[in-house]
Amino acid sequence: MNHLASQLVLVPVILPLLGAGLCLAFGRSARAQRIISIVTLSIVVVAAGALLWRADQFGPQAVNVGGWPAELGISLVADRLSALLLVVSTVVTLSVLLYSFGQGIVEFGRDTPLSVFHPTFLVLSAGVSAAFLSADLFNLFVGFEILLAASYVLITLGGTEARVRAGTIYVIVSLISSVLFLISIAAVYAATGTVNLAALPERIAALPEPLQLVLQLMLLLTFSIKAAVFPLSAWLPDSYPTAPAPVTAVFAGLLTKVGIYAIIRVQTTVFPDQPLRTLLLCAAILTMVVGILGAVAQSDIKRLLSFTLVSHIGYMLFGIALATEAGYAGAIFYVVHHITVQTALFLVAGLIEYRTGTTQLDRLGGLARAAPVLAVLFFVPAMNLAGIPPFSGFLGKLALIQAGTESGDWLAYSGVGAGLAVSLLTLYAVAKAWNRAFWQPRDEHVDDDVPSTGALHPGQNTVTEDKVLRLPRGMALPTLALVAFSVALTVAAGPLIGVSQRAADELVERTPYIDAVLGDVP
Amino acid sequence: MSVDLALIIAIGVLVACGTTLVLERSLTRILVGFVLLGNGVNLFFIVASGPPGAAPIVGASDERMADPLPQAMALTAIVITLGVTAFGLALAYRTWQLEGHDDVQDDVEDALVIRRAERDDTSASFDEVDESLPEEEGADLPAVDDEVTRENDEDHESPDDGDPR
Amino acid sequence: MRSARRSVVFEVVTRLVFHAVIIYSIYIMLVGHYEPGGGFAGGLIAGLALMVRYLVGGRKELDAAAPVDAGLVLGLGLAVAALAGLLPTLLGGGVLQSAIIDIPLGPLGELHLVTSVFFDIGVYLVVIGLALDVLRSLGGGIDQHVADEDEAVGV
Amino acid sequence: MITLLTAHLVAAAGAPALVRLLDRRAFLVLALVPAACFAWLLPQVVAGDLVTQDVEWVPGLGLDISLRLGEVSGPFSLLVTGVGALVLFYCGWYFKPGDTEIWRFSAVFTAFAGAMLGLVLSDNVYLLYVFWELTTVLSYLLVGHNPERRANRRAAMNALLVTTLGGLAMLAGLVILHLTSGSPLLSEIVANPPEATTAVQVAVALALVGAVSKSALVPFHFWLPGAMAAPTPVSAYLHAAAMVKAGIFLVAVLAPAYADLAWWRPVLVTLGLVTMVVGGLRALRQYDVKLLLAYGTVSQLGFLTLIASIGTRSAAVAGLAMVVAHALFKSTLFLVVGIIDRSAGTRDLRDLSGLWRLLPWPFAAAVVAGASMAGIPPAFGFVAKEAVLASIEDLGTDTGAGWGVVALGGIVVGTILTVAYTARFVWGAFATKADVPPCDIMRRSPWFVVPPVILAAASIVAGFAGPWFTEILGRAGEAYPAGAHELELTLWHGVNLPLLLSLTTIVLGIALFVARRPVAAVQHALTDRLPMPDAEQSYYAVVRGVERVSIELTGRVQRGSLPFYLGTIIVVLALVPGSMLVRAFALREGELRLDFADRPAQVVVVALVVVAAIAAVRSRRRLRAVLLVGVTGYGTAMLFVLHGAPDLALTQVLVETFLLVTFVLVLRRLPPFFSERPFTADRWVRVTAGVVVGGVVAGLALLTAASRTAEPIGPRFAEPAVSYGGGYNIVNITLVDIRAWDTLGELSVLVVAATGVASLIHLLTDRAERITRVPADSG
Repeated sequence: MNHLASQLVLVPVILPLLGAGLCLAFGRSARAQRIISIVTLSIVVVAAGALLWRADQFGPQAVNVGGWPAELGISLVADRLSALLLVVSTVVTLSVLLYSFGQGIVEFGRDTPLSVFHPTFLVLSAGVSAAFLSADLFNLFVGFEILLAASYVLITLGGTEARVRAGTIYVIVSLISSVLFLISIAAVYAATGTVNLAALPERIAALPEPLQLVLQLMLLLTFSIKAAVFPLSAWLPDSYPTAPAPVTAVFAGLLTKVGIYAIIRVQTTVFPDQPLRTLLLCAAILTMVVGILGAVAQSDIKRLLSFTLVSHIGYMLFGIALATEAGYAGAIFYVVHHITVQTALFLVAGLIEYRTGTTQLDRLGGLARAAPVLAVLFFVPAMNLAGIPPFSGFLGKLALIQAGTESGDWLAYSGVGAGLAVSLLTLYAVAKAWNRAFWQPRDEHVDDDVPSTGALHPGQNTVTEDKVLRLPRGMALPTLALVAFSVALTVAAGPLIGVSQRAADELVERTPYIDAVLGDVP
Repeated sequence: MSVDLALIIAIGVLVACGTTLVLERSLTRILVGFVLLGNGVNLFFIVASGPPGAAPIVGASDERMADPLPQAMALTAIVITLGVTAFGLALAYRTWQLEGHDDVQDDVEDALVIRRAERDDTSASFDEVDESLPEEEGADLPAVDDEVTRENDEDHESPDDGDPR
Repeated sequence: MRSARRSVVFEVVTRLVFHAVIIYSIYIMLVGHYEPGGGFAGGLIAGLALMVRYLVGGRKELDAAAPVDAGLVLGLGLAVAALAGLLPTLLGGGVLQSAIIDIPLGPLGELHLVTSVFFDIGVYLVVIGLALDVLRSLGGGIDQHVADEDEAVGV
Repeated sequence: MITLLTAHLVAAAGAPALVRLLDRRAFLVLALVPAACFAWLLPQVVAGDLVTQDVEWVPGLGLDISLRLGEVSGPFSLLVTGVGALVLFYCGWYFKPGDTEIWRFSAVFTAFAGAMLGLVLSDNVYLLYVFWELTTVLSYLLVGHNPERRANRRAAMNALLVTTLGGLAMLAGLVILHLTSGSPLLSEIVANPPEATTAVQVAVALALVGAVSKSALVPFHFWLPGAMAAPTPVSAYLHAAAMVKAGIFLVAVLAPAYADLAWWRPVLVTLGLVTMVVGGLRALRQYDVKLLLAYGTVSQLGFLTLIASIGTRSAAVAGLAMVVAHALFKSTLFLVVGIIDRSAGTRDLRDLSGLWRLLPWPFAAAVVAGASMAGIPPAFGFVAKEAVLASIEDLGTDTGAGWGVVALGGIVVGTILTVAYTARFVWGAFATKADVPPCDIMRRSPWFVVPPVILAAASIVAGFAGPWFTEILGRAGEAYPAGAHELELTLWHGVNLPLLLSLTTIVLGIALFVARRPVAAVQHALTDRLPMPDAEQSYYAVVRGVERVSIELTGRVQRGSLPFYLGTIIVVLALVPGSMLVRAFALREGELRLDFADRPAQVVVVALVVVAAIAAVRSRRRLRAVLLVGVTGYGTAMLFVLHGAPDLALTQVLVETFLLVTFVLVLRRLPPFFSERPFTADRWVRVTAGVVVGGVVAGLALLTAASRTAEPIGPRFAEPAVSYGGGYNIVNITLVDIRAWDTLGELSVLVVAATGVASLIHLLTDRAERITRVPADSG
């Protein structure tokens, strides 16, 4: 039993891959695919939970793949940070899967080949987990590639004009970031002779200082593209919103966070001295501010949410940039919070689209009266996103503000100020959306010369009068579950902040992770 | 360790050409550029593997063997490039099928915001301030404004209470 | 590919050579542990063989060469590879751990079997699946689109 | 106490169901919750017990549920629950039967009451903020109760933004206070205030921004009158007992520790006075009696903040008394307005006439409450105002501050205005006006009138219960040093300065009301001549400015163009790691060891690759470009062979061939030439970018490869590859064994890419669409 428990680390990657293989092999039966996906992801959720428990109790869980000793082979390591993110990401993935079943009745049956969705979705989940568990730069690259390849397929699902157009931008930018990642890895290997995260710090430290900085900057640049850090963020709002709702939701929740994770991991493990604090802080502040101003400018709920996503990446980066224990803890908690709430919001946007046929604000209206359940489902996560207490968004913000204030230099204070201002602007942006979509009567005349996108695609998105009165339960329940999960993050915030802080401890201390990678695990 | 300048030149040229092509609009051109970039990166891995040596097959030769790890990594990268390029080609074909060309288009929603910026406009969801504010005594209020004043009350159940006088 | 452009001689030759190439590709896959080769190279050779069949004879020829669904090959390949990783774990080893088994074959000597060959088989299958899928889509699929258009224009 | 809050929460959650069951009578059940809380709190507040409760929540952030029923929070909590219960009761008759919106309203309103109670009971600074913001959000929903009207939506948004803005400033202040004092508990921060360093002063100032915005002081006063878009019971509660009192509560809590900061009194007294006068002047000009009261509240809030900020023992007690008085009379008046609205169908005082006869009980209640508001004995408002005047008279002797005279003068002016608008209210709402026909009214249930009558009666009873209040409210003063006089709340102090001032204000106020026409003319003329800075207009300008900035900025950075995005990446690459790379070369010690042309074959291949790559860039034919790229690929494979990588070379050749065929399969459908577009002016920009990136990458390769000091781990694979991996081809062993995990990932990439290709080509639905568009293309 103990042997199997030690192999738990593998489950979140290998099981979905097996499931994906089986799904493809049995592509003819939609029912079989559903059962495989649900069973697989449910087991993965349980495994991730167990992993978190073990990582918190006994320290980082490591496995040497194939029994090869650490530096030669590949180690998979789940410390508290990885395990925590695994738990959240798998829960979110499972909810989105269930939601997609609910939507499947409506959309996938008609528009998209169902046999593509399930295996790809499972591979995506495996890729995210693989990235969280990698203890090796090249392996991290492979994890990224898995999730990116799956995301290319998902974002162009159905192959409509808008999706192909948006997907192309996404694919090419991601390809370039992958090339940069490969270049960075080759450079790291050329200079140090290894790509193992635990072996790297020592070897990097032996290099001349400017070269260290070059390597660090290359890696940061790569991850920043994936995490959508300003000025490398503009691709995101163009590409995410057009995908099908569950796809957008899972992308928004997870993909950028993998980039954030990679930044945290590499910064803390490989480059423990923080020579780039100023640069990172500036990037964080700019990301927050530019992102949220973008959100204010939007007139479509999905795009608005995409911009808030960019903006709130800035929050996480702020915590990382502070490079203190409190900063990391805040960033980690914020990641957990944001994965949940951002996914939930996109699912709600999907519900709105399903209910009304559009997410264009100037075509929506009166939903508070017409669809009160939808109103509640939108309002709670929207306020959560805006950092309104007592929700987790507030707690994450509070943790970051405290961390920034403790740091006590003017740049950190500016970050705190920017964070507060962004919080207000987030509130403004979502309140505008609420005003328009939920409060304003739909027929209120809007005098506007600039056409909406709806007008650019005549015939598309036309709102039929209360086309469907009831929300499909299959979509609403998973959304509700996720919203409830985000609220549960508030209730359980004490232990959760505790885990985040212990995770941050582990990161700052560094030795537990490095020992786990290099140690002789049977 | 010593570095092979010929390889460095090859890397530089391949990456430069690849980048130039990737910045184009035509999707097939971008993919051609991507393949060039991929070749350049693979050569980088060869540079990273150090000086040339015998093939890393045990017992095949008595010479010092080349470093196998970068080779394995490059091999993985090559195969991944193959997969995504094939996908990219499918995307290019689909673009052509939909639009009659394979050029990457600009985002339409962004164009709307840019147009708003050019017109010094606000966002579409912004309500300009209008006159439906609580009015004050002292101004010579025509009866119409009087109604506007009452806009503020919450009594929505009786919309016909316009003019009780 | 219009039938008029097919070369019957070429078609026959490719059919004859095809099986030899497939066997060679399997050899390349198996020999990977000792010489240049392995699952990728083997799979790609087999894939190229399929490509030649398609180029020579179009969709029908491809279907004749590989009368299976690409998804099945891909899925099986991935599943085999994943199982090759998972099974050792259940047998008490590490994930993807390989064992070296020498099976005595009496007078023929002994078979030196490294279990990672199963993983290589997964690789081989996936690459073939990729080739099949690409040919069915970018090859046969586009042919179909062309045929549809001709039909539409003809009407 | 946590039970009280939970009870509110549960009631709020159950309210919709209750409404479904009982319709509007559900409010009567809901009213029991605050009523019960009131009943539980009353004896403890009277006895002066200090009750505290602590429940751990998020100890890692210092956020725990620490509740404290103390000297200041006691009276506040009684107001919140008492008025809350009566207002909920009133709701049971205010709404029309069968109103479909009250299920939401009932839940939000009950939650709002609970949040307000939580706010005044919080001892933890963050918990305070939690409830603070909860009241903000819930009031947003309440103000937007009838969101069909644009003005209502805007009012809700203004309330939300303005109070959240203040709240966020406050949060920053509270964080600093927590971190500098080491304790998140308000009681401990105030008992042992951290030394007034710049940081702490900034913190206090930030916290006050929160208070000022929440209590609608100038320059944030404009949100409050708009908030009367909410149903009248909400206004009654929000203006009288809740929300706006939060700011005053905060000022009262912080005053013992920080009233002696050099800027505290000047700033708060000035803001209070300005608000008091501005609110009073505006109130005098309203027709809508509800709006009149709303501006009256603004004025009163200025007054209350002023007195709460003084920070002497007598002022603290007088301030609390004034808060109580204000809660009683303001809630009465709003509830009366609701009755008028529901009975007569209008609130415009130009339409109301003769109601005093038709609505005798509301009239009586309004007169009593009005007397309290105007400071006319024997109402409690008079008692409280006398106490305030006395305490400010003492200010000079208590603290030596010179602000007493100014404050006193300002208050007198403000109070005159108060008397005038009170008179305007009572006259406007109830008097029989000669030129207005008497109203027809709809009879309402007698129960509807009960809450305002109870509250009005309380104003009178309290007026006679001065000594009792002195004792209860006096405890709050004990945190301050004793002043010149021991303050006593009573109807009769003997003839002294406060009494004389009171009489003066009453007389002048009535005079102002009587002369209302000329006064209005003067006011109007003045506002026309003197362009005053208008806070509301400035606020809209700011919001619009944010909108404009966001559009302009987004229009600049969000171009929607792929080359632009890739260009950004390249620029960052060149600027950040690129410049550092140059530095690294510059600082390098020792020589770069370069091998060049040691193997002629290599040079030839490299030359071939270079030529093919450049030709591929220049090619305008698709097929040629692809073939040339193939040449570079085969060339790369040769370089692999030369470098000792046969596996890599084999795979590269196979992959290159595979790709070539794939390209050709797609290209047969595309036009033979690339479109003209790329060959325009910005071509050289692209080439430059390419050269820069090529240079950076080549430089990186050169520098990193030349800088290696440690032994690479790759060569260590050889021995275990044979012994543990069971093979001789190390690269293959690496792929399927040592790094098989990577290979597994790679396989999934291939699988997914293949499915992706299939999914883009074999689409189920677009067949028809495709066929229809073809003739258009070919024609």
